[in-house]
Amino acid sequence: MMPVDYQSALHPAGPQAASIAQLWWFMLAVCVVVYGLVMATLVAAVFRAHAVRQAQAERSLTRTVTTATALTTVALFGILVASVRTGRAVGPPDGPVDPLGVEVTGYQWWWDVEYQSPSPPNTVRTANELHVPVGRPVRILLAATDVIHSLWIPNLHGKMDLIPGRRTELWLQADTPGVYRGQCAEFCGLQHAHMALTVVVESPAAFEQWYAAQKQPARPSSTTQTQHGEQLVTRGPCALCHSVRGTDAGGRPGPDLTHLQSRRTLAAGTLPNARQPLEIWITDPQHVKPGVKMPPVGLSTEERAAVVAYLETLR
Amino acid sequence: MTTARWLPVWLLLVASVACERETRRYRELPASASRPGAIAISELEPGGRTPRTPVLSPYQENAYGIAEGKRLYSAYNCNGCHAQGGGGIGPALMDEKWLYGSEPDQIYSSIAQGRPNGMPAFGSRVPAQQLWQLVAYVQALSVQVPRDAAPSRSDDLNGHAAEAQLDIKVPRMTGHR
Amino acid sequence: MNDLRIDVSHLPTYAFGHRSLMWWGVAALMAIEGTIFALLITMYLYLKSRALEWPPGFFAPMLLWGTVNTAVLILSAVPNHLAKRAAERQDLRGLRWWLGVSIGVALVFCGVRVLEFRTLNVWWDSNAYGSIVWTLLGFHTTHLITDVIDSLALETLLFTGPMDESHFVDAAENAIYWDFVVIAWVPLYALIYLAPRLA
Amino acid sequence: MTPPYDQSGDGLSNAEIEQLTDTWREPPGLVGWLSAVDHKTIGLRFIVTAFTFFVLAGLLAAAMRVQLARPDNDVLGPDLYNQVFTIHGTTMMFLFAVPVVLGIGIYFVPLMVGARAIAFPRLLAFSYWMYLASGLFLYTMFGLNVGPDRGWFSYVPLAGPEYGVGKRADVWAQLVTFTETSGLGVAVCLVVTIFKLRAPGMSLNRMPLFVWAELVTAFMVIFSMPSVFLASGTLIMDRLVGTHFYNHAEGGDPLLWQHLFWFFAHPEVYIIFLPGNGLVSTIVSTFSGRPAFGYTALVLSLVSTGFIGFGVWVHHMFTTGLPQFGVSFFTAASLMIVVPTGLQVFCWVATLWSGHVRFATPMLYALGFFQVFVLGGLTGVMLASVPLDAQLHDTFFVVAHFHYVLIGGSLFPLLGGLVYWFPKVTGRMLDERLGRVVFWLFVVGFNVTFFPQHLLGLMGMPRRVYTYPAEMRWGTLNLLSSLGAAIMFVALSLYLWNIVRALRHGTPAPGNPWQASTLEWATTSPPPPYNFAPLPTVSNREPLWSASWPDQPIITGLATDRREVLVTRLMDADPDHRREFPAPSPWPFITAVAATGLYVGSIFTPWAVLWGAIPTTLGVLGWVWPRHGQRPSDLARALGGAGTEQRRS
Repeated sequence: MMPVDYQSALHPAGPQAASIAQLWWFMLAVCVVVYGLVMATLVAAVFRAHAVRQAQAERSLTRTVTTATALTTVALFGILVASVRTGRAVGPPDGPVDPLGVEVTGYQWWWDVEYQSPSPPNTVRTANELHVPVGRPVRILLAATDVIHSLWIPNLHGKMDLIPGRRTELWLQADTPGVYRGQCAEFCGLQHAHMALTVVVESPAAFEQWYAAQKQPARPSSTTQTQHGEQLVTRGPCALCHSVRGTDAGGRPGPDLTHLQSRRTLAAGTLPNARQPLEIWITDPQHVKPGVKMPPVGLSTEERAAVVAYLETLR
Repeated sequence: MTTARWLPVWLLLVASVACERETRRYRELPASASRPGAIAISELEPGGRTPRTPVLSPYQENAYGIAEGKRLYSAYNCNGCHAQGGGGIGPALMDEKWLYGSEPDQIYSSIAQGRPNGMPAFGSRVPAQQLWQLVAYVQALSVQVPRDAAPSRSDDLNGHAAEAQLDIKVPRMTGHR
Repeated sequence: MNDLRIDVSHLPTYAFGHRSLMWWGVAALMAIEGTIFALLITMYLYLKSRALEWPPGFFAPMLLWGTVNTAVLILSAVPNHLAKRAAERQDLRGLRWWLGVSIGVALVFCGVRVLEFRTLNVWWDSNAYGSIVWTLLGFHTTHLITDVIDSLALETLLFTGPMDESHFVDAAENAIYWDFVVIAWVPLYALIYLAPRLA
Repeated sequence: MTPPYDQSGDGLSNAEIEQLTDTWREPPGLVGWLSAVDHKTIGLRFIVTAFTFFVLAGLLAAAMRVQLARPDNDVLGPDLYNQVFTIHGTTMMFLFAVPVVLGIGIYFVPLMVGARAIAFPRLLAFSYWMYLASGLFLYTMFGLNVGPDRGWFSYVPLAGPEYGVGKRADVWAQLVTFTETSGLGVAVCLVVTIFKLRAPGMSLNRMPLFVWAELVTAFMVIFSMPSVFLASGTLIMDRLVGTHFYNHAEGGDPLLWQHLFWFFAHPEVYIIFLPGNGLVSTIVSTFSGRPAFGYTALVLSLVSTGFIGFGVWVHHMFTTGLPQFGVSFFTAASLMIVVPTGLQVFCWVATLWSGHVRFATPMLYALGFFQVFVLGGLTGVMLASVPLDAQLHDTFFVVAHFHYVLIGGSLFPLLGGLVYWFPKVTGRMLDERLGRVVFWLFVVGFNVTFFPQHLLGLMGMPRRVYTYPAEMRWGTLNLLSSLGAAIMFVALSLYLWNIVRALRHGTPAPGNPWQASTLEWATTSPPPPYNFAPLPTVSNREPLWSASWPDQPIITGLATDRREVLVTRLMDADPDHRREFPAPSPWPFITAVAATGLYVGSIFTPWAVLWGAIPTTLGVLGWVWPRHGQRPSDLARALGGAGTEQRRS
């Protein structure tokens, strides 16, 4: 089970999120003080026994108001400086770094995650789950092919939009190992609410292990049931949209299923990844996630059992 | 006052039409969207013609269904052979010529059962609901659907006008490099 | 109970220029339309700045008719100005005549405008460039037609009545609006016909 | 203080008064009702219609709060929820907030500047009918399941031809075109009225602050609405005739939409709350029994807000990856606009400080304004910062922020203003005790609803989600927020009940119940069709408070047998000339019907624009064509007869 506040801007797990949180606390302090002062003066002004107005009083009032305005301007300038400095701090690093390059593409309503690698066979493709090693800068290239989405992992950084026809990027780094949650923050249609991704921050060793496993194609299935399931998946309806590396299934419109079992959730964070949810999901996706692009494919009971059995071998 | 008396009737009419046009029909597999039974691939039958019973295309008046069909048309790579309806390896879908019939159920079986000379059978891979959505889109390509349910242009490189405008043929100008 | 009175019965019942309500109404209208023109121009430049080649995949519009039309439009300022003067002199005959001439010139312009659309070398649904030039030209044409209709109505009124002095004010404002349509065209011409050649 | 000119019209004979009434009265019957042009009639229609839409949008909000009250709720499905939140936002922004502030201006600006009528009354009538048509159009379509579902911002490509399936996005776009037509028309009427119809002696630097606020607002309408007009127009073209403004593959750009939209939609925020600021100035000054402190400072703040308001739109686009340097500029501008707003707040506090405060209901709403609006302003400062906005943008924090700004900055003053001016409009007083109860319920309900949403945003809850998983632990705060919404609901129902009851048996209002200083209280309540029997003149900013008021000169010599108004000069408002105003006419209504046909038709076919233009043009011609029997003029006589009959009886 995931920890409390695994999707919160106030519990930073990396330098970027940390400096933004710092800025937040600073601004909160300033604003609380200002608000307190204004409200106190207001209450005093309303309830004070009023004096007879004379020119003298007006002049002193003018002085007070002018001072207050001047102070406001100064405070705002301070906020501007703090904001710009934070902006620099959370931007792309100036010095030379060896970042981990990830390309995240938003679809209605899931995330395609591709780890770039100088040698093409090392490229790893997964979905709705992002693994990051502790302490290494990550350069996320963002793209969208249908509508505008926005990648937001509050514990690591602010959000950045994915815009069709444009390339955007997001630099982040994670220092605290753990499992965090990100979510689409730009309204993108029917299932905008169910477009989340899991972010796993782990030690470099653990990351390398995971990466190596992800590179592998799917294992051929052994039992008759799983073989039946493989037939259905790779020759049947599933393969038009999903790909399972190492088989004939090469569909692109849907998430890559090669290592489905290595992920924590199904349907972009809609369901936990386990047998029963998986069965429910395959049986009637439109009930679980109304409007999702995955159709009910009308499998018989034993067909479904076979498919689930096969999918469970994809670890 | 007669108009006033007819108003509710008229409104109901519009309502029914509008609802059919706009409903996002993702939850249900429409009753009529089952696979039609054995469908003659050719009109030639022993013992002369029997009048064919028309099968309704469940999505042909539903904007959402047609749009889904449009998405699948490229997702399932139909445009690989038929292009954007203009045809290529496969026959054009925008013109009036139909090799295997233009009735919804005929289009359905063309996709489901495949056709000689290269059209594969998708029946075993594409669920009925999506097949019907594809049928609706193919009908849209040949302007057989209501204009206010037809999809408009796509957000991609397209030489062709939006499906909704297919019947306003604008002459291309001699200015292309 | 107060007995101080300011008697205004001696004041005139109409006034020209910025003294009249109509002038301010037209000014506000021109502010609105002007903003739309400015935004359209900005859109054009924005799209241009995002394109690798401009015009993308098409020849620039042919200069001939656009240039002819610009000349016609600038010429039309003359009868229009005379009409305005006649209106301010409250010279009905003169106003009838010069307004008629202005309408004639405007109609010529609209005729040539049809040819202009033909010389754009692109359709609105070809690409973003086509969309913006058609919109620019179309929006300006809309203003032309509106003002022509306005002038025609006014001209009819001048012959049939019923009218009073305030209609001279309307005529003057109508002339001012035509000047606006003329002035608005100059940057549009530069944008539609010259910008693609500079790029 | 009773109105110095009572109905007998000191300076006008009873016969003249009767003639005035007869001249300016709205014609009877249905046709007369459709022909109305009196700014009080139209203004009231604007206000009543706007609050009707406010109630509808409020019910939609309630539906949303029910859906979000607990995790994984399924009262509303995603399809319906998206329509509901879109129509809630669209209604509140386009059909309530803007029309209502303009409507209040339509009703009170001519009264506050001491004018007989509003400029271009038929344009005003047309604007109202367009506005009404737009609202009916939206809700009819919603009833037909064609309600817009792409958000009130209608971002492309989601609302574009490919992903905006069906006609829902077109409905939104045409609704916008409708309401902008209406808003622009009203803005023109207000500007010209304020510039040219002020009472003699009311130079610009003597105008009431509310009038200044409406003036700046009208100008912002004139320069911002063309932008969204263009945006919705190009969106319709993209969807209907296949243009490519927003198609990245053919050289268009989705961000172009965002620029056009926010270049309008940010100024719209100021359009919505500047009149609110004007109301606060009025109420604070009246109930402190002294002129608003720092008149010049307040006016300059309004004007500079108006200008800076056009330079901050990009802070809605901080997460789109625009160049760092550019966005810093917009951060600076967004922070700079806090200065004039802050200055205004300080001036109001100074007014209260040096005045003698009376706690009538309107004053309570003004104080509520401070509590809410200042907080919203401060969260606005936070959102102006690019990095912080990257965390808060499109979360419930922003939802909380702009409800604090808009409800605080506009609705609180409006609710106060309605109580304040209710006696002027109806001649009856609202129940003060119930009014106070309602206020406290409302202010508590509001804070309980929206304050928790700040925290939800920080806890990572994005906007526009139709539900959320239980494990996110957002349930409690959402439930709290929904409870607050229930309290607000009760409060507003009681507010309406108070009005309904007062209309029947409210105590008759004295001439100037709040001892206010502005001209609208110098005539009877409700005001006669001609506003003021003899037109007033002024010689200072607080006419009704000045000792010299009783022997302030009055205007005579304006015709009483026809709709003649006094046009004054721009700066010093010296009498310039007399202008005859158009009589009531059904043509604006007819034109609006034709234009409605054009707009609605153009959702389905581009040809509707052409065929709709013809009847619309005819309508306009019928509207502007002079009728026989206007004032006989030497010219007309010279022309031999045309128009020499006396005005029809």
